[in-house]
Amino acid sequence: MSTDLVNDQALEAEVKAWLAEHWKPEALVTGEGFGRHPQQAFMTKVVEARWAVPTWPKAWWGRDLAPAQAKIIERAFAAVGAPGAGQDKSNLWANTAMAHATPAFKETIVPALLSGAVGMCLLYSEPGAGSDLAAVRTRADRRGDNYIINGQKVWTSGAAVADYGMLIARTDWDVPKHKGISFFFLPMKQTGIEVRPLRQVTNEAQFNEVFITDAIVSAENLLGPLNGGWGVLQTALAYERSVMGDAARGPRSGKDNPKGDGALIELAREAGRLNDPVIRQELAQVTAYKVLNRLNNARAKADMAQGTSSAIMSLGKLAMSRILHEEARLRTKLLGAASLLEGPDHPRAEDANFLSLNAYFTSIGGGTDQIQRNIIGERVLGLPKEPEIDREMPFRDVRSG
Amino acid sequence: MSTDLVNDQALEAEVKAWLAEHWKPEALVTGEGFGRHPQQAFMTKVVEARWAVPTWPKAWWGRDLAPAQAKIIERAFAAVGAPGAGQDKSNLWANTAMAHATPAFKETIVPALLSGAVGMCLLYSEPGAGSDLAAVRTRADRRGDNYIINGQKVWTSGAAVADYGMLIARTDWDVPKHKGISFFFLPMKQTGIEVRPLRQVTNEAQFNEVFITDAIVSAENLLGPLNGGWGVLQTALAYERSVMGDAARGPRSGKDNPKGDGALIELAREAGRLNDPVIRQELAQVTAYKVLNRLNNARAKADMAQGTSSAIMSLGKLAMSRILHEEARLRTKLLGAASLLEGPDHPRAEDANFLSLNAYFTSIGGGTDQIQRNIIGERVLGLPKEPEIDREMPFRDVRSG
Amino acid sequence: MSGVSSDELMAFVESLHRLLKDHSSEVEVRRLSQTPEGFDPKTWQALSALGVTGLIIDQDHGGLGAGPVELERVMEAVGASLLCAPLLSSAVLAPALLQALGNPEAKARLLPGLADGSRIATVAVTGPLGGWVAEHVAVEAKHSDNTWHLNGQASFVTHAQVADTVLVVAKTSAGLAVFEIEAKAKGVNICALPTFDHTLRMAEMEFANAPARRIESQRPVWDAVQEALNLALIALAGEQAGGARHVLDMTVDYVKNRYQFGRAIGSFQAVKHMATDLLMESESCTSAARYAAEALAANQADAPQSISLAAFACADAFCQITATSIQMHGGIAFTWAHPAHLYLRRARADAQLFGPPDYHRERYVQQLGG
Amino acid sequence: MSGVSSDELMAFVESLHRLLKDHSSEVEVRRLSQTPEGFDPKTWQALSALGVTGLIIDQDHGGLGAGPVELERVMEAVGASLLCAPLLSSAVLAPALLQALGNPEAKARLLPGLADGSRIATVAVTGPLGGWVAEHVAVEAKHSDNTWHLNGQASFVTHAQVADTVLVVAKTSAGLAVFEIEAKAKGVNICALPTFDHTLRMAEMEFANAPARRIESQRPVWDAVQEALNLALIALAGEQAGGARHVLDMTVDYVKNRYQFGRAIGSFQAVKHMATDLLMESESCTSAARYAAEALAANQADAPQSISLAAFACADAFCQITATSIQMHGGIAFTWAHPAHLYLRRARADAQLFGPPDYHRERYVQQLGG
Repeated sequence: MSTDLVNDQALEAEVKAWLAEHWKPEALVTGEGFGRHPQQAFMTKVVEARWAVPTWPKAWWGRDLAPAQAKIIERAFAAVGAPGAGQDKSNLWANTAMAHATPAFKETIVPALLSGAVGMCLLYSEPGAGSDLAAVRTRADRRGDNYIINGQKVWTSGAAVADYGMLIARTDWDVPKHKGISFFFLPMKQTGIEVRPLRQVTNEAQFNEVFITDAIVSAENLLGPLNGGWGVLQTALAYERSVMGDAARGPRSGKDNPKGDGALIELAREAGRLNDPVIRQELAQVTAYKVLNRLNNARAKADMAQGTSSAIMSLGKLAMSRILHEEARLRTKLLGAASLLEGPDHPRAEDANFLSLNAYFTSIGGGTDQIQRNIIGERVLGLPKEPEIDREMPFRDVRSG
Repeated sequence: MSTDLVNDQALEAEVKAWLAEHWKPEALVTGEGFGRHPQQAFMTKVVEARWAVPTWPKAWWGRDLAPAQAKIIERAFAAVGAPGAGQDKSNLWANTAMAHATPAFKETIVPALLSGAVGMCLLYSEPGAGSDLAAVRTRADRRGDNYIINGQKVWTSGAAVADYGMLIARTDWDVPKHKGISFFFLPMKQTGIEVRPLRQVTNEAQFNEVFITDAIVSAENLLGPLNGGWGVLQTALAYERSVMGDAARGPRSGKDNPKGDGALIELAREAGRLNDPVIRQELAQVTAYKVLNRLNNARAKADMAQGTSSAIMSLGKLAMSRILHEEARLRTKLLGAASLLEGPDHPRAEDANFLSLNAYFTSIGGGTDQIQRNIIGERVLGLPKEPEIDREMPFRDVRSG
Repeated sequence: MSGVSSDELMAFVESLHRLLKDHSSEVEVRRLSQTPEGFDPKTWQALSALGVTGLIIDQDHGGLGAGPVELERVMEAVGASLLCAPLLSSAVLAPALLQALGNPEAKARLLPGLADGSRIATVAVTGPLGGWVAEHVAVEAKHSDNTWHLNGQASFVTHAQVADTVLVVAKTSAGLAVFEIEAKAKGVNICALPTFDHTLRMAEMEFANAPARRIESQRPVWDAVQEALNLALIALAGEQAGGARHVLDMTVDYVKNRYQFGRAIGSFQAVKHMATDLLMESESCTSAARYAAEALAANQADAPQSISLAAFACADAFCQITATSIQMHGGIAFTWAHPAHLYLRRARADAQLFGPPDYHRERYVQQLGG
Repeated sequence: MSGVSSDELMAFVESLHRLLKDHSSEVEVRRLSQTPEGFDPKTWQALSALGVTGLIIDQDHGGLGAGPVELERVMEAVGASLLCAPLLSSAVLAPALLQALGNPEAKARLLPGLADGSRIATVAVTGPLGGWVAEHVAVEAKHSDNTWHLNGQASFVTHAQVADTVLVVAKTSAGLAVFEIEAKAKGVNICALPTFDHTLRMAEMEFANAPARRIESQRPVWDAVQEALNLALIALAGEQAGGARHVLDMTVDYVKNRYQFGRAIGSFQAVKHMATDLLMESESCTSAARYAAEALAANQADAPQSISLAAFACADAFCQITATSIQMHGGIAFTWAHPAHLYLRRARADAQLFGPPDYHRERYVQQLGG
């Protein structure tokens, strides 16, 4: 029996014993916390016991474990439904801080992030910087030991409850756009920060606009080098992409929807349209889009498990955009005149109409389909980039709006 | 009664009398002549009688007539089926020469072109200059009173029978690409010009490759200023677009095809597929594409008749591309397994398969659909151009291939 | 206005555009979207004063006596401005049906009020199944004691909740007939339906032994209903063409002025080519709507198929243009505050109002002999 | 090769790729396209030596005993190289049918020759109507004087003109049965059909009282035919996936190296986005083909719908990719000399060979419970 195996077994025993002692399954509360965790007391114990980020160094709440060993811990937590493990892979905020914050700031912020003690939000997009994030015009001006922040951010979820926002702001206007951006952990609970809910096309408000007027952030909260924020953002975005699944929501009417590959067929049966040969062709096609995306993702995961990188992974968001728009179109067609309606008394119509609008969450949000096609074409197929006319010019000369 | 009206009536009487004397209807021969006309003797009389280009100046085979008066002549010719009138609108070659040739060259070439005495071809495209015509690398080097031409042209119809080719060639390599091109009437019947038929994807050869090695053209045959060929080309292309309808061919099997808006429906009936609701939806949609394009064109013509320019006109080629590809797809679907076949014993399959390939004649030839969308977006909708990285650099530094 | 010159028509449409600019701004559309009535009586009066409510009503009854060509152009303006008003119901469907039935007494009694806007009417045809076919009529009329009484249900009735008078297509033992009933009559229950297009008003009607007046017809009733529906389809096609063009213009304007990566986004091929494809759809939509109107006006043999073609081509074009417009605007059009979704909602409603595109495609094939 | 490791499979496919590089170059494909036989006997021998002709034939009869997973991967290589050979007929359809019928005598007599490539066989199912359904079978078998005789017509028979043996599905008074007949037997007339895909050979067969040997089946004959067709559909899906990927790679390579306007055309969004969309189709095609093979190999409950899904998804993907490839190449691909159209022809043929995509979509809905 190898030493490794002995160690693994000891580790498994240790984590199981710890969980048996500390985890009360009935305590589980779920809910979107934007970084803040409902089981903070338990989470703090997880961090102190070094289960949260076992692949990190021992000096920083970790155990220097290999990923395969970390898996043992994650599996043990998953087996009893306990939260808090595997944050070395999943915690966007803590990973970003760990990688780029100053040692002093790390000491305070990282355990708070790992234990879910602070709420977080992302202050990236601006009205004038959507597809082109590097065009941010929110400014950070040095004053003594602080930076003074002014500007406007948008599409911020969780802003109202956040303690910190991960902010990109411009600190040098006389260099090309990518080279004058810095990355901050901005304290949100201060005057100078106004959060306004942003009403969406679906008549909901999951996002906010954030108006920032002379807000203050300590220079200690700067992540990475001054004017090196673009690089920090790239690693943060990479974490985000690897962590966040597709966030698109399904039907919202509350009425049960059929599940599985036959779901659309059941909806057609319910609508009395299943015998229509035209509908049947479309049922096959839209179902195929969904199944093919699942098969592609499974193949991508198998490739990655074998260590080969997969070109397919990046297609998922684009595929999902087509699935959502096409499913909405087909659901509308199944309903016919009934799709004119909405509201709780007309749940199928409510769902079809909601999905028709909410599909844009995926086809626009997080990079439009068009930007996504650029990225895939360039990074996966190796096609050359377009000429970028603003890449080398001082940002203050770049036309934007 | 106005003087104008009196003059019009006199004109009408004159042209009718002339035709009665000179035109023998039984002499009509048709056929694609690439500039050369089968009724050359009659055409010569038309030119001498100044019926060919009545809106041109009296000094140049014309009568200085207004377009409305020219119409009288065209109508009279059309009424008896005589060729040769209206060339001030329709003769690409003669109009180009008239606008840009030296007076001396005009004296000889224009009457030859008007009377159909010479065959013509277009030497524009090159293997390395397709969408990007301004990237031509065929060179014209001055030697004494001549230019020496070297290079390769492609997609040239009529090259084998042509007496002259309208050629664009590079005369200055050290200026930006649009500014170093000159336009020539190149004599085709000389050593140094080799014409090879180009076999198309449809297994036909309507085009040629033209290999030019030390061919000679007199400096007298230069049209427009030296290095001003791009401008000459633009007027020639504008004539070409206004004259040439859509050149896409219909089915080639020789078997009769149903006509009219119900044509596809008849094909479906013949194939035994008319009762299939899926087919019926597609019959409606493809027929709609055809009818809508006709309605658009009619509206464009009505707009232009009222003197307002029409945005719609330029959509025709793009619309035709969709029509051809979609009709080919639908015809294939109507046939099912029978579409596996080809040849004279399987005319419907021959047609469906031919149309599937020949649709690219329209979606690629004369500017791809993609280039066409650029042009419409920029010229009709007024959208800004892309940055053109090679617009201002010396042509010899431009990467091509 | 019958036999108007195209200059006169242009001047009329120009006046309407000015009226709509004042009375149907985006702010006003959003305000009316939240009211139960969904229209402004003052605007309705202004439309009447201009002649829009009486546009297709003959001059003997106080209207302008215009035809499909004029109606289509007027509706282009209506579609562009997202006007909230019961025009389709009270200025198209109801007077068209009355004129098609050809009953002089009913015309004399009802048309003047429709023309001057003092009476709002609509037509109830389909039942809960929602198809614009005779088989979906779900109201029955019985004759007893010298009176007709209606029982059953009509659904997807446009603007019924604001109508004074409803023309109800109902089954009798001798086939279909049209009945006139006041919205407030006893035995009539009108229940507003919540619509995804907030600029549209629509209701379900229940009839419980409701006394109604029969309007005798000079011709088969379903033929008359078809004639009214044909005019409504042309009006709808005009609305779609006008809306589509407006959204295209708004979108092209945006992509010319929105800069990302240092360039107007309209300079990127992905955006530029989407715009070009939308131009094709918009122009085709306009051509289809106008041609259908011309063909009907001239009583051409191809009028029926031209109306079906317009019905599906314009519905699809308006939907595609409004949907792609949101994508081309990006995040800004995902907000409630941006008008793009208002047009998408209208487009989705228009595509269903008198039968979905697939239904009209099927009809088109039949009309072409298939 | 049953139960092969994935490393062994990769090595086998790698050997096949090398073989095809030598034996199925573009020049060779074009040469064979013009011959009546449409394949090269030497290449056929090389394929046999490698084990490809006996791939799915059990080891007792001289084959490798491989399953759907291996077949699919092999066909990816075949599709990429446009191999001209009667593989689908003689290495898939015929042995699959023989194995599905389960007649030991017939297997022992025929399979070794198929495995070593000395005998070429095919299967005749459909008649002139061309559908792969029992109702389209148009050959009748009659028993008299201790012999079966065939009469009627089979059409769209792949590679019949180069086959030694044809397995004919025919109607008898007691239902369908399979008959073995030599191509040169009396009463058999084989007439080559001119195919749009010049790499494909196909013929029409006429039977005029042709004596044939009946192959008794251990199970319902149409079930056995379905089983053979399922394997053929997986083989075809593999061919489509391999062809699609090859054309995508070829196209991406071209647009990286073709310069217009001073830029590689692949840097233009119009071209780049087309390439991205094709990548999506190509990856989906591969996933569908491989999953169908895995599901069948593991006898999963979802194997039937997975095969139908692969049938239409791969057909559409290969057609779309080859069609868009021509557009992306521009003028050069409009020439006979460029290989793009060779793949388009193969894609259009593959999309029809065992039923068009619409047919498989309809089956898919049925299999999902609709």
